[in-house]
Amino acid sequence: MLRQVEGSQAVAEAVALCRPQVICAYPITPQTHIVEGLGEMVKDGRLAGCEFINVESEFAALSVAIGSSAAGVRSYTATASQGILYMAEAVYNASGLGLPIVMTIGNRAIGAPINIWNDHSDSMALRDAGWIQLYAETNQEAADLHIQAFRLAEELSCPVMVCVDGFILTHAYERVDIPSQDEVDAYLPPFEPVQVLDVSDPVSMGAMVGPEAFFEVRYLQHHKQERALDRIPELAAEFAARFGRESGGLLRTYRCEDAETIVVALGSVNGTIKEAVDEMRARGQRVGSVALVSFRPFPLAAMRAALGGARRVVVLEKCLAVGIGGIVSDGVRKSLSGIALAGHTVIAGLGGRAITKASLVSLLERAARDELQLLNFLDLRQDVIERELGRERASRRSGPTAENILRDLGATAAGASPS
Amino acid sequence: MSVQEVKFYQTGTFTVGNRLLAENERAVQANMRRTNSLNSGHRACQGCGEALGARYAIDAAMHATGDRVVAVNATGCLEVFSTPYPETSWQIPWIHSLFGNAAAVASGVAAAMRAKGRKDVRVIAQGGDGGTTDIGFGCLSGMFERNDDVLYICYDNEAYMNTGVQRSSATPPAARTATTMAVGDEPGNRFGTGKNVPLIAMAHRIPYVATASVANLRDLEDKVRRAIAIEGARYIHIHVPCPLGWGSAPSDTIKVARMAVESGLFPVFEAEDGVVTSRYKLRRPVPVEEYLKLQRRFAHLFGKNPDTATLARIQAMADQNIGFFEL
Amino acid sequence: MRKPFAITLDPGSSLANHTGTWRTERPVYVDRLPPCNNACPAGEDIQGWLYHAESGDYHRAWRELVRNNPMPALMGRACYHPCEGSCNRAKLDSAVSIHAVERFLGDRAREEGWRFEVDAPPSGKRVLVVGAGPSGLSAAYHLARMGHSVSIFEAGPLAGGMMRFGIPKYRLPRDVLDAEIQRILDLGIELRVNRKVSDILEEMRHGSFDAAFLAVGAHIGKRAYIPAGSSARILDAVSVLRSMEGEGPPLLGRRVVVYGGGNTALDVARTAKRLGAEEAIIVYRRTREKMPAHESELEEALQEGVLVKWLSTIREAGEGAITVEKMQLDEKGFPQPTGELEKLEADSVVLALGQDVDLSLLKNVSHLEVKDGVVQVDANMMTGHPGIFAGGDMVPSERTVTVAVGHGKKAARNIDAWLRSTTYQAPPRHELAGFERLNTWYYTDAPKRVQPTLDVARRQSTFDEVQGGLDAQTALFEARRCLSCGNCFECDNCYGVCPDNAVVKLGPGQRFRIDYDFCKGCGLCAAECPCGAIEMVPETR
Amino acid sequence: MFQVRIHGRGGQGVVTAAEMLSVAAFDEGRYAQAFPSFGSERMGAPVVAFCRMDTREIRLREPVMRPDALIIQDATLLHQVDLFAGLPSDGYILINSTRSLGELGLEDLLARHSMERVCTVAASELAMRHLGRPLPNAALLGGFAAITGQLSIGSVAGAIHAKFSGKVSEANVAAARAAFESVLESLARSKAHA
Repeated sequence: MLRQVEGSQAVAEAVALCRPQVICAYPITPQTHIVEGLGEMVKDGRLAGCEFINVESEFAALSVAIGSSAAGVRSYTATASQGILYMAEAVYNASGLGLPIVMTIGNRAIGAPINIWNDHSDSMALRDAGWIQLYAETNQEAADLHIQAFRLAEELSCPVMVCVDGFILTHAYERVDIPSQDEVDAYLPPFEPVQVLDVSDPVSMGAMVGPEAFFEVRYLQHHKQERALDRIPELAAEFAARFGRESGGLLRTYRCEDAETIVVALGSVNGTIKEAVDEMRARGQRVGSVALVSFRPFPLAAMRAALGGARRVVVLEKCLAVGIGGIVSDGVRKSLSGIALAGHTVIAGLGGRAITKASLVSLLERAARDELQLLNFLDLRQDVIERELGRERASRRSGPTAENILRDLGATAAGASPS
Repeated sequence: MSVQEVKFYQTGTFTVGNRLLAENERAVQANMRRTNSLNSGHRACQGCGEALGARYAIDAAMHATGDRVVAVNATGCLEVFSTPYPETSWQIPWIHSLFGNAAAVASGVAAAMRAKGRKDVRVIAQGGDGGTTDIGFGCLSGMFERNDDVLYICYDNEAYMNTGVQRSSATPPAARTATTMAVGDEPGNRFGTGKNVPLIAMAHRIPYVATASVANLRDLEDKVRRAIAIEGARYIHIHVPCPLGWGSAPSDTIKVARMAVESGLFPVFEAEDGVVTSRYKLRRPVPVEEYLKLQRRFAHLFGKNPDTATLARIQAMADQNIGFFEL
Repeated sequence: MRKPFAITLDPGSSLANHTGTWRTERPVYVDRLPPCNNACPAGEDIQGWLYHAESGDYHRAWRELVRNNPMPALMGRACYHPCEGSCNRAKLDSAVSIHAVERFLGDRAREEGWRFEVDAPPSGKRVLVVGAGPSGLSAAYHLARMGHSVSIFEAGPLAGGMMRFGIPKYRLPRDVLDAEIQRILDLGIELRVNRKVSDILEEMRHGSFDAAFLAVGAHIGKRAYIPAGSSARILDAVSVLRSMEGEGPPLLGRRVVVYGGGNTALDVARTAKRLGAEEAIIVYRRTREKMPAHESELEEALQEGVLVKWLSTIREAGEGAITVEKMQLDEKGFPQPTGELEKLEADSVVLALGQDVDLSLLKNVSHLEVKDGVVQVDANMMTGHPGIFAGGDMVPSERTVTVAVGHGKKAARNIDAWLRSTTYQAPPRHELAGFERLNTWYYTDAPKRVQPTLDVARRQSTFDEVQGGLDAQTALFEARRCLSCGNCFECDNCYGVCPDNAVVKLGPGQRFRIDYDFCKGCGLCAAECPCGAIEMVPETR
Repeated sequence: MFQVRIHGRGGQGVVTAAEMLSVAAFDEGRYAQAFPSFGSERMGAPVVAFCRMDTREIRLREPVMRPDALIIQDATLLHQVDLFAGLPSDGYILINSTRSLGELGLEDLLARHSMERVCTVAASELAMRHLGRPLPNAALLGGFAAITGQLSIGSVAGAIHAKFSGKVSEANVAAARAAFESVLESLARSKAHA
């Protein structure tokens, strides 16, 4: 049913429709509204037969989910930012044990300096932990991806992260079609665990594995994600057939046919990118974009097919791999090995810095004029950088960078102006 | 202590079994068909107190529940020596996740059992002192505070043995470990204020807290039997000597544990809803030296000119226990 | 369940890992010799029969007991129980009151009418036993159970020997004695009383006996020269005690002096008291410490008012009085006269200076060696003359009922072997189970239960038994005080304390087995075995 | 596409106002997108929320920088924050105040602004009267419907009903209708002046 709801609420209702039996909650902005919503549904009985557990840390949150999943029930939790780093050890453990937990990430920057706004540093930090990572472009997709995620996770016995841009999606009210329970039940069968802690058929899970087998165990995790490359499009297709809309899949192209320049990006920024693409097209520029949904597994072949014909690729990333630059770019480049085309990385939107259509258009203009470097920073305030570097050159005790800059901007740590 | 009052049976209830006792009065460990939850072939050291304590506890739990027990194990010696691929020694559904999250994983299993309507299946979390009093402490406290339906058993061998005997918050003062060497002007572990996790557990007002020792099987089994039947968060802290880490003879494991109890250094008691309800009265009290000198980790206190000052401080700790718990 | 590779494993699969290879020492179950058994002159397996008494199976305990000693009721009264002197429990609290339990079993046997069985088919051999004292009866009993036909020739009017004519009623009631003897005779043993053997060879030839066991008691009181007036009344202890049986009590007067320091002296003095003597004074030339009589006997005597003059000898005996000389011990501990004299009123003097055996029956027996008034025998109790064995008071050894019973058993085994023309091989003796072998933590604290004793007034006037028996409850309790030194009593400790489940429990009465596939040799089982029945022996690989 | 920016202080229901605007638009069959100026602001701190309305799907995710309308819930912000940034000269301005623009000292600032699109309304007072609490946001939405004509007062009432329930809902709707009327009146008045 079509409704105008907050993104977090849409995700919460979608998760509830998946009939989870254990939900672990630990508050961290901007994920909190999701578990708050679920908590309410458990309490008022809309989500029956589900245990909602308020834990004492993110580490405990995922650990509880590990226990409940191993005991054979559908398990869910959500986190963000520092939270996913705090549970990092358990993130690897869940995938190592092959437990099909679904976890929402309300994408947010990582401190210091502490920053509650959106970027992708958090989920990117755990990108190689053996979880499947899906990035939502809209709240509709955020909701739909959770339904697909449980199906995918349980088929492969592999945990899945659904990454939803903090605030931009989680706190945005927009139109979302929330499916009915029957529709979801028809798409998502009851959880049939591969392994379970069962007193009538005891096993030991989580053995210590030495050099003689560890390598193979790791490889098999990789093999699961290879299989996911096939299943993700199939599940998306089946979803489209049942629910009548496109959601998920490995990636989505926009006006890429005959495009000379193609922008690749994850998550909600693809909306603004499409606006920019349309404007460029209106100006007669052959520009297109690719929204990468499945970052892990990384769809090398699909990406190659989407970009193969272009002259240049601009990868827009909401995470700065300090010391190298882009992370998504590496995968894109790998997908294009052997194909000679210009590749540019653009780091944008860190710590909630707005990515505006205007900035994107001028970026694409410069791209068209081949003015982009290998690594570029969108709307980075060079003047501020220069002043701080000057300070540092001037005196050893130049003071805390973040506070210095805020002083320059004449803003207070709390106040955030819209533009 | 609810050990049956000793009728005169030659050995009463001190021995594991006693042919003169009625079948139902005998220890689970005396049973010919006991479950051996921790099976032969495990890789624990010779005379391992933890291997002993774990089998005692889990066998008792299996006996009390008709084998409906699931265990969650923290990283540590017990986990490593019991489940090295390709073999496991466990006879029950068992899972190892991480070092510091056993209590939380157990909360998850318990929640799952509740969701499945299987409250008959009892959930046990177990770990060493490191995984319990240090790195797992947060999850433990959370599990207590929520009063989750989990029995947490800590096998306390007073240091990180798995990694080569490093100091933990359960390591006693003056004890030599790899990170508190017996050198300098305060050899061994420094005297801190102590971290009495059983008392901390009691401060959570959980329904059941107990300490036990491998030197007192009946008492241990009895406590597990009682604890497993109670709903909510429960904690049993079992003292398990480690021949390797303590530098005691493998054959002395039980003797050492006994001396710890009889010296008053390891008080054995029971508490319900935060209040001590029973304690083991010392049967043959001994000075702490009797206990300490069995262990090379305290060797620097003895020798030609014994460190009488330190010995006195340790004796004072024992005396304080004896006074506080009315041992 | 489709299990993920390597991280998920099947239960209990570690059985594939044989940790026995870690072992450098292996535990081995042993049976050690309990000190009580070691100390018993009759060679009783005390721990063995207590084991059954512990579980309340008194019949089994009694049967176990009488494999070595046919007269528990009697032994439990008359024996000075050296077993208790060496009992390990004494180091914990106090020795197990073995004699009391033994007596309880003996009395229970009488009440229940338990009987002996013959263990072997008739051998067709005939054995003559001379003397129906403790060693004679013991030998006859064992020989009969071994299938031989046995005849006992007893010089006296009744069987029992010194048990009847040496030990007073108040220590050994006659109904008990008669019952124990009768049970033995019921095995089909022929007893002839008032049948003094004067020529053993003649007797054997005449009765066509294949072997003989000589067990004549020491009934002849030793005399010492004491200058005495014609009117002085001087008797010897043996005849005094014998005259208590049947022919009428002796006339001892109001003041009786007994000369000597052995148990017999005490028996006479205590008997005198019971016969109405106002004073019964023992004159002994040395000190209390040096006195050969048993402390317990002395204690009871003193309780009953018997007096003792230490360090004194009788110089002469006259009408109604004697003269004693004070002695003092020299550095070697021998008493030396001091010349210091003292007069004592005495209506009679009874000499209790030891006894001799009448060896007249041995005249014209060849290859026989007699020394210090006793017959020399070899390690098999056989005299120099083939087929003729001897024991009890007749051979060199301490003269107690228990020793005599032991002789009887030993002789019987050797006679049996000799008759079957083999030699008896005693089983190898186990290593002693000393106190240091025990882990006493496991034993419940339990002070011994004391037997009731008759109040002094009645002890001075009657011949009622002084020591009462234990009731079933206290007997059971006392039996359970046994530490089972050196012998597994199935406490399950080894089974329970093995960290590797490497001890296999074989079931009630079957004890345990070590599973060397998994035993790592930690030694916990041995350390925690209460009774020291496990030994750690080095692996020789 | 019609873009709205709402200025207020933490606790005044700024975000809720944006949400209700989007719901109202949604009820009229349009696409709408409402979102806060993502921050960790506390009670009393200046806050901003946005709402976009369009007949086609809204893909743009940037903050509203060129608003078609401004709703200022708290006049005390006027000289503290640059409220009018990006507002075109024909943009709508609705200010919660009992005072006139002149009294608010905005005449110079808005000299070149088309004044028929600027209006003040005593939303807090209306809220006090109907709701008993000075929560101006619902009332302002009524004023917004009046001044912009982007939404019918009916769908604004519907959005308020969707958000609140019972008495609170009714009171807010009443305040919104009152504000709607008062804005229409003052607009008529200013026409008359011109």
